Amino acid sequence: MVEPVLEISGLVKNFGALRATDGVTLDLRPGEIHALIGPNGAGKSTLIHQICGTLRQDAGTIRFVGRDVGALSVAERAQLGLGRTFQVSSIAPDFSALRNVMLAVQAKQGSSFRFFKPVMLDHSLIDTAMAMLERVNLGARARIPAAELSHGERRQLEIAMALALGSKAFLLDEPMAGMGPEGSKSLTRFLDTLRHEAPILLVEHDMDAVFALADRISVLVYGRVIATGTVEEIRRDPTVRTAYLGDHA
Amino acid sequence: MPMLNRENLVNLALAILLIAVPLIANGLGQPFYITLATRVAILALAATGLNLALGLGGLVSFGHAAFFGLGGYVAGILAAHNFSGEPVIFGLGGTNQMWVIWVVSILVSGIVGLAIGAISLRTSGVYFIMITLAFAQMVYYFAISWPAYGGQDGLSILVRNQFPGISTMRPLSFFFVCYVILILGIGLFALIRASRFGAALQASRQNEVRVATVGIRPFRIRLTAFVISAMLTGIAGALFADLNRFVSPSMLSWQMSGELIVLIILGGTGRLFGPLAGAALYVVFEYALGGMTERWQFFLGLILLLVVLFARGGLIGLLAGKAKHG
Amino acid sequence: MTLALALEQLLNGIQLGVMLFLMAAGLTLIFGVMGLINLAHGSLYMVGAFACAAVAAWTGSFWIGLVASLIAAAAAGAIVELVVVRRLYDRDHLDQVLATFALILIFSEGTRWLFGSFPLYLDIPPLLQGAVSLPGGAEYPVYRFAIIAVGAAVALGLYFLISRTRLGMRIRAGESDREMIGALGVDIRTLYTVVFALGSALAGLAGAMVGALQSVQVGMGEPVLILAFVVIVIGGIGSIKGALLGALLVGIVDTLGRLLLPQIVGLFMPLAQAGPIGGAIASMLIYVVMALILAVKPRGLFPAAHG
Amino acid sequence: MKNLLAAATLALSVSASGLAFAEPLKIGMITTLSGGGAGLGIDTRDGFMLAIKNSGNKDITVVTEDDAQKPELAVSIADKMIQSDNVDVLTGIVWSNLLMAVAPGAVAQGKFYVSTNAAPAALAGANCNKLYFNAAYQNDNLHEAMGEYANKAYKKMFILAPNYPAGKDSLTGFKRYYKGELASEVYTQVGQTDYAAEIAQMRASGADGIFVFLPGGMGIAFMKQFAQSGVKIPVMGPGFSFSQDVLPAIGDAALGAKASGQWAPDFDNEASKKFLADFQTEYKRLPSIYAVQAYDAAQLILSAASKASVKNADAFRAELLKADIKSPRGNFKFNTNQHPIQDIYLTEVVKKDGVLTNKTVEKIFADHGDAYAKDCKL
Repeated sequence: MVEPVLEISGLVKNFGALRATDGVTLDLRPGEIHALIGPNGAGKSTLIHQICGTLRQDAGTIRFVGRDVGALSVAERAQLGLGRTFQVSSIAPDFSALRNVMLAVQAKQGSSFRFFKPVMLDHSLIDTAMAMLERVNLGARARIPAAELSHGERRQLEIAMALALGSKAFLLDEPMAGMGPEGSKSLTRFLDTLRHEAPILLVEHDMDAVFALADRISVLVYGRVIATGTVEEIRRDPTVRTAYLGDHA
Repeated sequence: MPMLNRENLVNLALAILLIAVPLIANGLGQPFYITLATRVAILALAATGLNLALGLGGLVSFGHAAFFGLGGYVAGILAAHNFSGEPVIFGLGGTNQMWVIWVVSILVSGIVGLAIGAISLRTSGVYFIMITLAFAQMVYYFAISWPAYGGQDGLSILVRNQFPGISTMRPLSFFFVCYVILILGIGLFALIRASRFGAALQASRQNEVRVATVGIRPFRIRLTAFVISAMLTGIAGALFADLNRFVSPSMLSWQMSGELIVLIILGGTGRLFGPLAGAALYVVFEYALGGMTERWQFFLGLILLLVVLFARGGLIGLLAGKAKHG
Repeated sequence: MTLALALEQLLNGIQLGVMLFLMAAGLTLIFGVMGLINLAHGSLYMVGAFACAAVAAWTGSFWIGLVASLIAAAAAGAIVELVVVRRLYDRDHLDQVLATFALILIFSEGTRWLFGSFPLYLDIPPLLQGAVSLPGGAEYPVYRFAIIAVGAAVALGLYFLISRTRLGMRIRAGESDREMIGALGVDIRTLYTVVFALGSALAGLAGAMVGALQSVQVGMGEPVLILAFVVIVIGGIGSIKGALLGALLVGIVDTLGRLLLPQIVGLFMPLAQAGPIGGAIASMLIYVVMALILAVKPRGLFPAAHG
Repeated sequence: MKNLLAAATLALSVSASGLAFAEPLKIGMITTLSGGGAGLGIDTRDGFMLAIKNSGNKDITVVTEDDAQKPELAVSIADKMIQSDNVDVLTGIVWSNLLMAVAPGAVAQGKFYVSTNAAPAALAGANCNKLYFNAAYQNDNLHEAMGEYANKAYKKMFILAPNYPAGKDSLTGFKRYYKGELASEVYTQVGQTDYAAEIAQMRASGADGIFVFLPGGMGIAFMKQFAQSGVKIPVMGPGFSFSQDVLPAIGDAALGAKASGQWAPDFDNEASKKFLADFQTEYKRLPSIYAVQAYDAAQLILSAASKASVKNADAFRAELLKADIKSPRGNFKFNTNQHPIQDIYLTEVVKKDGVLTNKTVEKIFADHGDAYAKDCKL
């Protein structure tokens, strides 16, 4: 069996008396899209925070590309190749789209402690960044300040930044949120190709997208994974149907 | 490539104006205006240092007077020891050579900046403002109470320190020394702003989480920026002490920290020539209003308030329009 | 050191702490509810002291002066809020620092314009003159006991105000979620003005009470302001409880530091040198304490919900 | 050159004929007119201008600027006055730290400086200067007088001053003459406003007398708090602690306090009576010691200017040194270091016609100079 890229086991996080993450175990294998679904308040955000490193778990382990990353900072995990997009797009608003991606490229290239060479004369940065923008179809918008990009374009920009990092896994937090039907469709097509780059842990409410893309689905309810399986297995799972999909079925 | 857009034109005009005023004043036999222009250049350098942390990095340091004053005390203490012939520390004597003083003040403010930054940057927002203020107060009270170097009375530099080949006691020569360092300082600011480091620094002001998410540690970036910022402000302090031939704890006071911030805001936050524009404006206000009325601080307050409330881009913003980010 | 001296110094530390609490409570309340950092808080302290001194000189009664100080400081606060501060809520801290720094200049010179440059006279009311005996042979001024009592009363009053009244409920709502309280139909602009005036009145009260002990002069607010900031940063900005404990901590540390440090240094060198050096360290002490606390707890001892 | 010669000839003829020497003289006054210490600067300015006005001398112009008690600003103003306004004489600075920033530079640029108050030891000894005069005292004088006075009545003194050079000079000066035992020597923070901790130490110290040097607001705060503390030990200090600028703000708490001074409003000499009457007519308040010092500084400059041209530094200096004035202080002459030799008195705070003021008790020192003059080689 192939070694998973991301492997989470027995993860626990308490907020006072509330157990927000209750022994979560899941993994992400090469080439797959693994969707994480669950009702609001199921603890998806808390889980993502722990995977990225903004929150520290109380118990359990997180392994990424063969290393225990549970004690590493956000930046260190990112350096190992954990590419992430946010539920609400997170970009540097005053920078152009290009400079946003260039930031990721320079981080990938290693050193931000270079003080004298102007980045706008640094073709190794600009060319790589432009290539990433082209891949997400933002090439024409490269010089626009990120704050002026549309909602969907910011999503694309975030993905371009994750690509530029040479990510070994993508962690996408509700990429479809706030997208119109057209946008969702084209993003779905794009994500389908993205899986060849690196596996994707997809947190998503849009069931059409999930069912269209996911190789496997895990269902999170009250901080627990109540089921993991293929799309068909999840569709048929009685516990999932009552706990979560009831209103859909 | 620097293009001749409006901001660059304004900047160029400012740079020329700053050098033209003392030259004309010299021709007219009005050396005081040279002194005034030197003051502008030095304050602009100090504020350029702060602008690196505050304008680019969004680090509102309310304690940069600590570095300004430390630079000043380096100049004062080294000159005093040079005069008395007693060693400063470990058998090393004082000096009256400006370039040695500059190197030492850069080192001293850099080291102190590293210590203050390492603790202060663990906090953010108001806490950062307040903890930097507290550190500056600590240095201030230390300087006031420590008996060795004049305490509250300060320390006089009897003869302005020397620079090889230049008669520093001549106002115009000393102005040129300060002007060159200011331009170098502004150049350094421009280089850093355009560099990879500058990109990471500005990005961490705009969105700290984003920076961490691409794998850059904001803390290290900020700490480095804070230290460079402290160094620039420190060397300005050394020049300021030489201008006045005097250094006292009031260079370390919290009002001084406030004034440095004021200079940046008056000129335009994060703008390359903002500190210079702000310093020029401030010194002119102080001089012109001070000549007109004893209540000049009242009117200075009013003007400041109006600028903050209604003219957020500062002078550069007014003249050159909104800042552009590539 | 005798027991009497220790007791007296402890009371002094508490009294200083209580006074700082009056300042810090207003600052922290304003920050907690409106997210505003107000450097001009020390000016409102000065306004209270001047109002009290001027009215007391005019009427001959300290008590009328005290009432006047509350009214004057609250009114000055309300005007400042309506004219200036209201425009700063959406701004970053930098703009707030700058604008309120400008207000200090305006207040200081304006006060000098009105009252001249000489310190004003303000005496302790006859009722609170003199000292009472303490166990161990020491005496302690009645007026300082009164300050401690007023501080304790204000702390209790604030506690009830915030936990038991409608206004308090709105303040708490404002602290936890600024948008929500607007949605609840509370007139948020009025609420902000009221909170600002309340904080200002507390500063004015502190100024008036301290004015009777010290000198009523322009610039009297700034040293207290910086100490008050130290207090709220130690306590956790936005937390009234933090402000109270932070104030007492600062008051006691500062007082005892001034007493003990010269003596400790005196163990190593002669008195004439130990005095200045011990004094130098004592004057830095509270800032050292603050730096240590923030190094371990970057958001203070009692971090508020946001900030 | 021609002009100079002409001026010299004119000078000779004028002195010979005994007429007033009429040559324009420009005085730059830098003093504190805003901020916490403004009261002192205003008295300085008013006392100085009173003498100028009384002289009726139209050839003298005074430019006045506010230093806001900031050394950097004072230096900048001094530069402007010297380089741009072309003043001949500088004066007016209240604070030692500002004086140390301005005076050495001013005399280095060939200008006279006549101090109306600040008199740091650093400028009285080896670093004295021909162009630097002090019309007030030397910083240590009033403290020395209190040390001398304390010898008479007290055996164990508690002494206290702010932790800055003038404070240390103060206690050094006191100890130079005081021979008894010290209960304690305490340095407080500059600008400190609460003295509860120090008062508690005084109570516990077993001292029989207290000497405090706390100028301005610090003194006001201390005296008010001391009066409330129930501590009954007598308090004394140098004149500034109970000077006219702070007495109204201290109130009755100051009654009975002993101080040293070169002048008090009850001085029984013609010059003093005239000064007091003129000052009260002009400004509707009692003058402080700062006003007297500035008044004398102006008289000194006026007297020198009437006999010599300021362009001739040596002659002008010689005239200044003669101190040919009628000082409200009575005896007044210059020492070799160009600081005063004068009488110093013990005063006591009393209430006269409902106004607090200082009453002369006795003379402590006659013709008192300072300890640094011997190091001054002029």
